[in-house]
Amino acid sequence: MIKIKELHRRWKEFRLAGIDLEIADGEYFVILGPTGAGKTLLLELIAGFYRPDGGDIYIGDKNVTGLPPEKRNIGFLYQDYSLFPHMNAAKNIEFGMRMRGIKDSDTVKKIAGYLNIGHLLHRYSQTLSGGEQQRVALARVLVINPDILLLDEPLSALDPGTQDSTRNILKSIHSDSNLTVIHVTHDQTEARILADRIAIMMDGRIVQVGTPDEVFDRPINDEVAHFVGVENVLKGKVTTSSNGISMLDIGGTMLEAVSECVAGDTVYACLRPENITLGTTGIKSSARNTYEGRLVEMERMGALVRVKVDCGFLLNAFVTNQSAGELGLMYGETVVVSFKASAVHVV
Amino acid sequence: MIKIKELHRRWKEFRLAGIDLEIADGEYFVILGPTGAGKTLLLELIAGFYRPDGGDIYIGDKNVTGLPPEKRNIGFLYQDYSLFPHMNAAKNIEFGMRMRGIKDSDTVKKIAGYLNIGHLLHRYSQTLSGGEQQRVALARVLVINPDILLLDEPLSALDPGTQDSTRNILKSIHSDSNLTVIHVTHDQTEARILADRIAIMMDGRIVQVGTPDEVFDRPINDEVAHFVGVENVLKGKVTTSSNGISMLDIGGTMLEAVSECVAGDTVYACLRPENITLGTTGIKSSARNTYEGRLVEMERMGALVRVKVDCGFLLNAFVTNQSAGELGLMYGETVVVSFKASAVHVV
Amino acid sequence: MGFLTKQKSANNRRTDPLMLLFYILSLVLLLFVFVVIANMIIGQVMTDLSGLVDAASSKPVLKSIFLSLYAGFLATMISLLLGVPTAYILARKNFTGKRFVESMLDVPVVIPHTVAGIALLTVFGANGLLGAPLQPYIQFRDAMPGIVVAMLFVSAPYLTNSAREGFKNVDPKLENVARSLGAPLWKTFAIVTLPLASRHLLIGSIMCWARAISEFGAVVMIAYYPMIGPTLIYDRYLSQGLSASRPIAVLLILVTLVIFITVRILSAGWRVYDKD
Amino acid sequence: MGFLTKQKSANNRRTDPLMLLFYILSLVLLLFVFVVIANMIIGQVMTDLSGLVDAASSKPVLKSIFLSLYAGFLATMISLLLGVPTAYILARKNFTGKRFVESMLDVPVVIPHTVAGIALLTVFGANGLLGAPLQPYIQFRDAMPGIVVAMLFVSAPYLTNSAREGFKNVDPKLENVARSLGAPLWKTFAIVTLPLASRHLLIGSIMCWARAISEFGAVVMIAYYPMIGPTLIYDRYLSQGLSASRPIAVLLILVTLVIFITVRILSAGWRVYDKD
Repeated sequence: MIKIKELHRRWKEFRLAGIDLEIADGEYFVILGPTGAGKTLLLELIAGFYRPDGGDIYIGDKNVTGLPPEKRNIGFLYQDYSLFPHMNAAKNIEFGMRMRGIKDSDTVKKIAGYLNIGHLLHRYSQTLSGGEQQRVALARVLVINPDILLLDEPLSALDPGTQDSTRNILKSIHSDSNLTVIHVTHDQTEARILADRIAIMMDGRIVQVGTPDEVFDRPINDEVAHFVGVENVLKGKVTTSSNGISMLDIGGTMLEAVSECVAGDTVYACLRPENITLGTTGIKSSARNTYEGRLVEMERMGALVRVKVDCGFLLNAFVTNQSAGELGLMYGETVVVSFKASAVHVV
Repeated sequence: MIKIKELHRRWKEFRLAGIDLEIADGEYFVILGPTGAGKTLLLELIAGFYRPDGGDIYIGDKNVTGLPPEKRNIGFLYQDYSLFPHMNAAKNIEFGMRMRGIKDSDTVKKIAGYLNIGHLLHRYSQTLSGGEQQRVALARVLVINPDILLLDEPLSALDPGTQDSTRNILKSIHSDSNLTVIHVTHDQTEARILADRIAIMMDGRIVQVGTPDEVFDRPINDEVAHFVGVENVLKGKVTTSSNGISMLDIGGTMLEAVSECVAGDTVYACLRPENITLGTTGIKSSARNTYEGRLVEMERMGALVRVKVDCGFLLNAFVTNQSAGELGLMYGETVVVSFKASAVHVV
Repeated sequence: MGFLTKQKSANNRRTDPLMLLFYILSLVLLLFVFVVIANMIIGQVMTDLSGLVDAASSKPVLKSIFLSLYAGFLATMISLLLGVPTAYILARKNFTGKRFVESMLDVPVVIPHTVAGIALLTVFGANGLLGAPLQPYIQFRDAMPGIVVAMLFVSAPYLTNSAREGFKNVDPKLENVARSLGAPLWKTFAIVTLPLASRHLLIGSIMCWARAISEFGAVVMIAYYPMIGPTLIYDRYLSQGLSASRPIAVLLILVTLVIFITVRILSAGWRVYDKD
Repeated sequence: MGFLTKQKSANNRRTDPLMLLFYILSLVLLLFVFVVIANMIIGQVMTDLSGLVDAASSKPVLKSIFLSLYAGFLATMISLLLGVPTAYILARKNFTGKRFVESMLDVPVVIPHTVAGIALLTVFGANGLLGAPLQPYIQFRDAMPGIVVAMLFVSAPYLTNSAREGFKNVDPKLENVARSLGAPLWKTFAIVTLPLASRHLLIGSIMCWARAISEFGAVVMIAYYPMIGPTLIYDRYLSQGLSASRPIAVLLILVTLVIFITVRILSAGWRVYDKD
């Protein structure tokens, strides 16, 4: 267990003001917040790269506040991967073992195989793509068997395709090893998909801590509500997939998406609220996904109305004021929502 | 008239290979091409900042190839505005007149009023926003009454809102002054909206020259077709606008959009093909725009089919293969297209 | 738990032994420089203030210091005249042999000072390549022109390098825009380029001046007389010993430090027009 | 219309008069430096090759050049020992008075050379602050330690500045990662930081060495004997004239140029690990 008590620190323009957190063993804990909230600084304090101005950090029962980073057994992954540019991938991965006086090329090979970088071991970071560097950096960190893995915006420097695959790697590392992971990001979708629990951090403070559902569906105040936004992220299982069209089972409801995923996978379907059409009767159109649901929330936002529809799962949608009037949308009514398979982004 | 004959030039990684162009007086001519095509280099050669390795440039009947830039009377606007940082806005604007030995603060005031920067005249560029810098740079160029205005990606460094207003400024400058404008960009929408004629430039060569309709609807080869893409850009007139909802008249057909524009304006409605729903019968839903049209083109693209529907205006839409099959979409059939007012971006 | 306890627990980490060693070694370096300079100045002021006052009112001393400053000033002016165009060309143009030209211009920085003196004598001495034909018109040996030429040789690279840096920081697009607005090249250079590079030019000039004033080896070989400050210090030291030359050294170093501190303040404060 | 005509019409634009003036002025500067150096070397080789050969086989000459190189080497080693830790602290830490420390460390660059000599004598002379107590153990006046101390004083800033630049180019995140992987600070410094800054360290060392070898004023005041190269040149010039000292100068400049060209090649080629 990691316990952080009343942590204070000023550094350049950033300021951490009394951070309190408890993170359970084996938990995937995401710290979500906008740029400039001080998330990376918090991570670096946990790793011991800086000393706090005040407060304590416990790992297990031990107060590590005074320990140098090399005695904390924490794996740290920076956003830019920070591979040693004067060593090839193999030397980078071996670095931690070398520091412990261990010579074990089998472990390197095993972990390189696990992360699918066996063919890159002789290459230098300048010749590797972002995703490849990321995997080498992960191998370098995993080889030391850290108690805790700290991830600083691990996906934000990657292109969308690599983001998806790296997210899956992080998930499987966590489930395979039962590591405690603290993952810092500004991306809500990332947080929702990966986190066991999420802490919302704003302006140097922890504002809310909870499960993804708690944080996204019951934000503690306006600021958090505004920040976590209204993106629809639905968890589901792929039942069939062919010709680039997949059927997803979202809690018993079937959803069709344009995607190359594999039957049996657990995936997330992302859907922008402006791509959801509301109606009052079922219709036949090229919108492949049509559901009946109950309108559980309506909120005016300028010329638009945000409506929340419960159709087995919760969906946020935008409609114009006129539409809302003409369709006679009302709280508690039954409505028909529809969206095109090509509007669903599967991750 | 500007005539460019067999222009050659190598410079760093760029290479212009035999450029031939003719641009009529008072024409708004857009050079559209991907990054690295050599568009800016061509513009700089026309302005005389570099000498061509071979070829000639005529302005009117005069061969200006050997003239230094200060004798060409050409206005040049760089992407980053390039205001003189050691002069305030007024001094920047006066620069051209000062070089001609003219002292005329009335003209400065008039042009500053025209571009709505009268209140910024004492400020230095570091304290101005991108849009403000852009307008000061425009004033600086217009004050010298250039024969030709060269614009190097004038909108790409601006945020979307400022882009829209600056585009309108460019349009009105052109129509008010009947200047010849050569505008370089990689943005198709920008090109379509502003251009009298478009030249497609790729890899140091001019590939196609024509009106926007010619270039976008009849691209000369696959490469151009791929580059100009399938974005829907519709020209129309605003008939009514209230509560953030506008009605647009697109060649006789009415279209509803979420937009703050003013009745009477001529605008462009942009619409992504994946946000258009196809059906076979009319439906009542929150999709405010529903039209009957004839299917004039179908093309398979992987899991999707791109269809072109003529419903008074041409629309590109994406549907899945399954949809196309289930709906029985066929060339020449009558279909119903619909899209939400919030999916229309008006510029 | 009070705030104090927390402060304590956060700071119970000791300074790393390597950093401690580093602090000690860097303190040695700092003290070496500081003690050498401070000891001379303070020693003079404490033990022999009257010597300093005498030196400051002695005509030969003032004359030699003035000569140092004046000859250095002339060398700096010539450096500006020749170095600014050179710097502009190096900042804007690419040509074959550019690296050779840059290297050649930097050679005086690393050349041993008396070697520079010999080399200058071979060219500007009475029998030298230029000295001989110019003999009827201008005298370099033991004369002001010799001092200026020696100073120019060793100090010009400082100005050229700083000016080149300054011109490189001026975006050529600004010059292009000025041209298209109707400014010929010389007006563009005078109204746009020079003002924007002015900080680097000023700092380069002051560095050039300081370097010119500091030179001894090259100057003493081509012109022992008239004596510049560093030569007078050497001469007094040989003829009358340390206590006679130290006051002059203190005076000269105070002048130098004023120049140096000016550079530091300029280079720290005046960053408005820098690209980054 | 053929290609040739086109080429012509494209190039009918004349070079701007200002650029022409600039080309001429920069040519003057380049020729000044080039002629001074080339004239000495070529003149020696052409008119008095035997003198050069004699000098190259004369024991006192070789001894003095060797002493220059050796004392310069020792000064560079001490600069490394003291300058590398200083540079690392200046690159990584912020503290009040940092600007004063940086300025103080740079003072030797601008100080007149004989002033530095006087200042060093005040501290390391027989009656000096350190010279007096150390008298029984180590002699600075007219001895090797004096030469090394003088060279160290004027050359250490070159190494410190270059090393600081090098350490600044090493991303501290790499050091953080190495620490979290289990490397204590000293191993991190040795395995990550030093190798990545090695190009700057090497260039700084060579610049430091070249500057140490070039010094005359400060060295001659604290130690006329044993004679380093620049002092021997001066001595021969005073006692036997230009033609006796020039061969030594040519030998010394050749040594210096080799060092200098090495720096140029290193600084151009070896950019692999640089941040930008």
